[in-house]
Amino acid sequence: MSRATAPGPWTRHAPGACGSFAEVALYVLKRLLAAIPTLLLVAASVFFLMRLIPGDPALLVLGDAATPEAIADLRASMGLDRTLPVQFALWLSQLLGGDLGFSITSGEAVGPLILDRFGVTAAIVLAAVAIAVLLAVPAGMLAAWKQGSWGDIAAVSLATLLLSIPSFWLGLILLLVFGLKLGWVPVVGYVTFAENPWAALHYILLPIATLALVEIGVLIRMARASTIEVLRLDYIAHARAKGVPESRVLLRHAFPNAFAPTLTLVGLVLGNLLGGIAVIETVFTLPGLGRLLVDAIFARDYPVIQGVMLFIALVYVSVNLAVDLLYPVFDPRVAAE
Amino acid sequence: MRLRLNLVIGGTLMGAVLALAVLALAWTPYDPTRTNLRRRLRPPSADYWLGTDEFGRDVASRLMAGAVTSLGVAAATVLVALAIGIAIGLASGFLRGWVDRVLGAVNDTLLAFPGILLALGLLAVIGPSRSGIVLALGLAYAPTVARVVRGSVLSIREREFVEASRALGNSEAYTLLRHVLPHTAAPVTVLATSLFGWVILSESALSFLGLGVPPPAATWGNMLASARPFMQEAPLLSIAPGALIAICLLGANLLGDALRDLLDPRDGA
Amino acid sequence: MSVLEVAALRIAAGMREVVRDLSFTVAEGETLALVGESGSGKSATARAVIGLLPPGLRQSGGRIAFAGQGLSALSPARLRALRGPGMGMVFQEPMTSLNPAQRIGAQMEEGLALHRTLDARSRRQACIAMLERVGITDPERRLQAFPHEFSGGMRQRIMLASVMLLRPRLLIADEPTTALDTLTQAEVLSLMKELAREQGSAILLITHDLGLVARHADRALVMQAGQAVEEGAAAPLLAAPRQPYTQALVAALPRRGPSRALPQAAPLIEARDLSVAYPGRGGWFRRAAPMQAVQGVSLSIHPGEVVALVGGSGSGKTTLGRAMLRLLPASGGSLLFRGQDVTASTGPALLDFRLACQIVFQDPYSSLDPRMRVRDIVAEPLRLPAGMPIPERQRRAEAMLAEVGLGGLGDRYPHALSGGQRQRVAIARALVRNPAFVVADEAVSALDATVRKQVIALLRDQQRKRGFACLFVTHDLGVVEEIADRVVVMQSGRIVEEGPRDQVLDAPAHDYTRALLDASLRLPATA
Amino acid sequence: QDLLRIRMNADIRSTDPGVNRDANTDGIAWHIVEGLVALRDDATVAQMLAERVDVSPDGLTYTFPLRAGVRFHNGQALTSADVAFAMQRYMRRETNWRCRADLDSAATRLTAVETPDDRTVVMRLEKPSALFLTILARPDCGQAGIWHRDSLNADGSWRAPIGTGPFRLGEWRRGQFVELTRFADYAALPGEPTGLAGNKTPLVERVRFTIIPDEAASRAALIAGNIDILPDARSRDLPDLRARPGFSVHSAPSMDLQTVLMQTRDPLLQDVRMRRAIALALDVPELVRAVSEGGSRPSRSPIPPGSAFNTPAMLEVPPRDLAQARRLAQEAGYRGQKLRIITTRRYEAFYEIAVVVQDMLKEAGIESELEVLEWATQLDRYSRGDYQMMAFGFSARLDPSLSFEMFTGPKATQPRKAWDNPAVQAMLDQTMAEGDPARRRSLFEAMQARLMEEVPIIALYSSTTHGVTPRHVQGYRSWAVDAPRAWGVRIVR
Ligand SMILES: Nc1ncnc2c1ncn2[C@@H]1O[C@H](COP(=O)(O)OP(=O)(O)OP(=O)(O)O)[C@@H](O)[C@H]1O
Ligand SMILES: Nc1ncnc2c1ncn2[C@@H]1O[C@H](COP(=O)(O)OP(=O)(O)OP(=O)(O)O)[C@@H](O)[C@H]1O
Ligand SMILES: [Mg+2]
Ligand SMILES: [Mg+2]
Repeated sequence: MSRATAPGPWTRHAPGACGSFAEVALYVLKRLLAAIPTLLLVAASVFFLMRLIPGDPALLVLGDAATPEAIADLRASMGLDRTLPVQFALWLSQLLGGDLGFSITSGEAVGPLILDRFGVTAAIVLAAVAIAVLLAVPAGMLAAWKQGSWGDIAAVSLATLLLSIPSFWLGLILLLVFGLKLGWVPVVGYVTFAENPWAALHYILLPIATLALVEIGVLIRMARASTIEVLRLDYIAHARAKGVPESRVLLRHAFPNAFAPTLTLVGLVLGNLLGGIAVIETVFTLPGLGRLLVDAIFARDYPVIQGVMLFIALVYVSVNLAVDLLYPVFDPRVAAE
Repeated sequence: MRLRLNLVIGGTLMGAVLALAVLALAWTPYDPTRTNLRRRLRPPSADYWLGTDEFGRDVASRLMAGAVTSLGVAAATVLVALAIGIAIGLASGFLRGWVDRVLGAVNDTLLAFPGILLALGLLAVIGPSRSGIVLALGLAYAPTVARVVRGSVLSIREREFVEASRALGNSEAYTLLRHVLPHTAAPVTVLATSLFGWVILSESALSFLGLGVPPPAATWGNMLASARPFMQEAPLLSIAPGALIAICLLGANLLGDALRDLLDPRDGA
Repeated sequence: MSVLEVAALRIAAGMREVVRDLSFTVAEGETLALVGESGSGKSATARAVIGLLPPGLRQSGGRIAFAGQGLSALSPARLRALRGPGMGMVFQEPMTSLNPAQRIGAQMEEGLALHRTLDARSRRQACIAMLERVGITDPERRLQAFPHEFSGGMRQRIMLASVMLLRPRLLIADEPTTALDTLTQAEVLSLMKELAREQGSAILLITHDLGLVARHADRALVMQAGQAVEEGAAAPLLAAPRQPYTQALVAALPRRGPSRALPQAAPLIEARDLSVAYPGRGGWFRRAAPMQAVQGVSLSIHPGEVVALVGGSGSGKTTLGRAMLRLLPASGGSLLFRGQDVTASTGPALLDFRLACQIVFQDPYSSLDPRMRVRDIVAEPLRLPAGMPIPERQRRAEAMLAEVGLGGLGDRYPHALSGGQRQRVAIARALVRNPAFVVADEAVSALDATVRKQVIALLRDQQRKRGFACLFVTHDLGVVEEIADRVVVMQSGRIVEEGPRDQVLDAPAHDYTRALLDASLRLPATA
Repeated sequence: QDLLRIRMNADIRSTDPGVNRDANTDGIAWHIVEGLVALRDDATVAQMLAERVDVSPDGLTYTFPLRAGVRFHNGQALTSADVAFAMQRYMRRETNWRCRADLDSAATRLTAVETPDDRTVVMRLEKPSALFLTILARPDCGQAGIWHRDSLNADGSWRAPIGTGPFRLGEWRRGQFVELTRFADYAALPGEPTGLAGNKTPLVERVRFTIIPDEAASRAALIAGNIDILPDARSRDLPDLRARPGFSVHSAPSMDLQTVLMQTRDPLLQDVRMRRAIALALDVPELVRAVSEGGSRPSRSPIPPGSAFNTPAMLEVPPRDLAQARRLAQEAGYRGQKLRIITTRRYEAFYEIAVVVQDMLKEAGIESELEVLEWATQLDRYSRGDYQMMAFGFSARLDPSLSFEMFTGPKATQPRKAWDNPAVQAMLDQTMAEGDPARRRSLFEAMQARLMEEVPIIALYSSTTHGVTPRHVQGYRSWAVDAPRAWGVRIVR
């Protein structure tokens, strides 16, 4: 469910890569403080939105045989018998103490639960995006450089095609072919890297491939478009007029400038993937954050939903912050603003 | 050359899907929701061109009906997203100041939400229905539209004809509607085309998680979702709607590219 | 011996030829100016010479030889070896011709590393020396800076430094200064000439500015629609042009008009101690100090008077002009219109003021809504005050269009008009409501010399006919000569000199005015 | 090598038996802890930790002599004090034991748990109850499992189960698996395994319940050799799995009940003729065949066919009669209004039932549309009685009284109950106190007759559990409850 597109975030002004450490630290602090209203808004809207939704966690736990007394007992033990504002205030005050509360279905502490599940998701998303960037950016730049050639047309067509395949469908087909027909990778399960890196790799290979393929489509096009844009500019002609060889023109002059806008997109893609990963985790039955969220929603596990949402929002903010901090490395002009 | 190829291929793909939908409004080989439990999961045959699904419904008919639903939902969603997004984008781009800041915060909040949660929440509150999906996805995509519109408003408002309009004594509202709004048309058209594809994708992803347009109405997304258990014994059941989604997306993407090129001021003027 | 020989050059854009049968030579140490209107094929020629035609253009015939060596016969590698030390090129746009992501030190050294066998230290030394030479202070530290940390003029000088570092035998300069303001323009060009003389480089100078040609070129070649029309030593060619096209170009140079005696009257519009500040960038912890663009300016303009507002770039001319129309809020002082204080008026009072005032902008393209027909653009001001029926508005618009020489073009969209025509539309729009006061912000600066001449004439005629007062913002003293009654000179947000035109131009009192006058390029013949 | 991998469709909620639970949680719990009594395959009650059960003639006193030689996983011997300790915790309100209310209700009230000596437990009731032992044995009550007091933390909160069962808790990795290890000192009963009773000797070193939510992925995992037992294959996968060499399918009737509920307070459906019309419009055998892929038999009674209380009359299926259905609907004032049938995709059977019902109603001229809800929402609507029609399934009730009780009751206080009829309610109360099976049976038959007359719900069938194992797994059997049993199973390569 890619929502990534055109222009960068709402505002963008970061201290330079050349800014002093104190400046950068202050800036990071400022940005994080500035994110607080957003996070609060997220927290509040999640809290109240979820409670608008019909469905009762106590009922879900007790199932079809629930008696009214049993439901009331369970609700009381879940802390759901108090009024909404009181519940919200309680949750917020807990939150300020760094406590995300406990899952009302499993009783686990939400904080560690999220971190635990995030490991899987982060591994997949980061690997997929890294692979996609490593493959797509050079491909897109070469395509732009040879604009109009057969190679370019092939790259763009491939990218557009990849972009047009639903990721979950691709995932299923990969699973069918490589898991079932060929038996190269296990079909279900997950082992953490800490346990057995080699086995872990096998489990997350297909999800990574699926995500990477789709993102490659997005990134090739973006890298190509921004490279074409850059190649039109005078400083490229200037470099050539100095007798700079083409390889150097591409690497030293076109790449950093063309990569800057792509970087923004990478940030957005990362953020979006975190939100949309649930589908992939469902296909590959991975115990990740997306799956945790969807399951928690289905189970009306309010503390978990709230925690995950807040966490995702925080990651989203941080990723964009990281992109902003990295941006001046490729485009020092940004630092000036 | 590339431009025309994009236009031709994209147009053909979208046209074909659209034609399928229009045809489905008038005629399908069978009633797409008619179950026949004695004919479940039949392979393709002369009677059932693409076979039958787990309820013995004709897959070809359902694909056609699905085109109507999927395209209809996508079109309505795009309209909702555009309406909301353009309003927000115009307001925050043109008025700037605190309006921009507040809308920016709300927008960021929405963007920080995984679309699924937003969709689920709204769907559960409104009740699962086509209009629910449309509203939910429309809201989910509105921030993206708002961002694009705001960006183009910001650049347009710096153009001198906007100032000229002010200098004529025209009111802000008039200037906004008469001189700024029309100029967001190009980027918004391009965006709308891509959006169309994304919505089809998202609707199918939501259906896949069991949150989409409620069955038994056929959408490609929920067909794909219900076909998934039969991936092995009836692969066509999943391949066909998946392929249609891909075709539709490809068409939308190519058309979007063509439009982008067409509307690019560098080549246009 | 000639450094560059171009024979029967043809350049095609698709099926269309944009350069036809062009031949010329540039001798060792000589400066050849390539002159001509926009689109006449000057840049295309320059790019062809250095072998970097943009996609879409290709050389379809002719021969280009550098130092006797035909370029088409060279391998890409040999050609590359030639670029830099053989031919250097300075581009028009200082803002985009340096790589924004690279420190300027690295960019300057790049050429040296490629073409000379010097160690890193001596390369650095060379760069520092060169930067110093082009007048960048503290060069050692500045090598570490990125291009965006420099002003346009500095960038153009750095650009020049990095090209001249390789001591090219031929320097190609494609409108190297059009993007700069008058003072900077003069500085950069003189520097370029000087460096070329020191190093014995020949120059192929491309420009549409005859003033430049007169001052800097040895020979000139006049181009029109891709073809050479006239060629010869610069001074005689401009003094006595033979071809009608060249004659028209020369005739388009501004000449001083007669001075007028205006009847005494109460000021139409008056700024008293007016200040304008742009708010500083907001932050969470501190807010940057506001930028004072106009500081305590007092200026009154009388009915029917044309006041020229001149000054260097960033001196606050535009800001003052807009503030006088209340398009920008004043941060101090007051604004009086027909004796009424309109500094903070709103509603009907503001509307009345707006109805009486108009503005013509610099950029004829961006000041017209590209999605409206020309007739509608001109009719739009007649919406207010409400009441005029639409057919009447259309009729008036047509009449106005006819008056500015655009009769019958009402159905077109702006993009289907030439730059000069567009500016006429903008003028028609400004005048259709018969304003009492018009601000023209660089209204002709973006136009070609010949077209500029016509538009100035139109403005002057309309002014004489309708009698509106006009604040004419410009950095071009030539225009001032033609049209102004009075001149106001601004520097860093303040008025530094003010007086009748002839007095200010002939006997400037302020240093800044003198510098401006020196830098403005006028043909020797008319000076 | 000696690891048995079993599919589980979702993580467990806790390891606290009968407290924070669901079906999966119960299924893990019964490997670790045991109660005084346990269910047999046929849902009758057998002894487990108790040597036997002595009931006083007035039905108020139950005496349980404990079996000798039973040890907890920590090596401690089982004593009556342990039983009393666990029972007291169960009966405390804060514990939130699933079945506390059942043992503190009008029908069954436990008044005392006594330990006259180390090896004897005595329990006293307020009045005789036909349900008491069943409640103690119910899997969803955690079988009132007995654990050692070290299962609790110092503050009384639950830590981890130290039971007497054939397996001890190994590692529980949330979201991934629960692993159990063999309890070497397990004191097995002689004989054959049956239900949760009988000989429960563990034969593998480790059992891993792997969490695979997705059905298709589970089947794939089985085929790919990633799991050894698929306890709950979908019926539609069976033809394919049967056709594969090297796999065996173990089917067993289950005791749940798939139904269509009707809201008797709905303006249209309050007319019994309308409800009858709907029932007559359905071709139940065809519907059941389609939905269960031929795996289950239709049953119009809430008492499952496997139960001793199910009589031939209850299995009788009235034939479909479209003409009669139309006529009754007409009489009831049906004029083409659209009925809304609530269903969910969480449970495929609910969804399929709804789709088929809609289709069959259409043939009788009764229009309807599906309202496909997320499960939490459907459950909410169910418990509020906020529906017109609903495809719904009841989990297994192991006593026939409870099978009727699950949908019978006053709507005023329990809106979820479908059947609100004081006369029926009185009969139901009678069955709960009645000890004599024959008298109970005749009461149930009478209730069944009224059910068919008043049609507040349309009972359709009890489903069938299909376990699938590859050949190297031996000794596995499915049973009336979906969750699998790992004792008695061995791996032979
Ligand atoms: N990349 C291109 N593709 C096609 N046509 C081009 C291209 N670049 C320039 N042209 C056309 O070639 C002609 C000559 O352009 P050129 O840039 O050489 O003019 P110029 O004399 O430098 O004008 P200016 O003073 O505006 O820079 C113009 O008609 C222009 O439209
Ligand atoms: N929107 C703005 N925000 C902040 N500062 C501004 C803004 N516009 C102009 N300035 C600053 O105000 C000063 C005056 O600008 P102004 O545009 O009036 O100069 P100008 O004399 O018209 O220059 P030019 O000849 O380049 O048009 C400059 O230093 C400029 O950088
Ligand atoms: Mg040019
Ligand atoms: Mg200006």
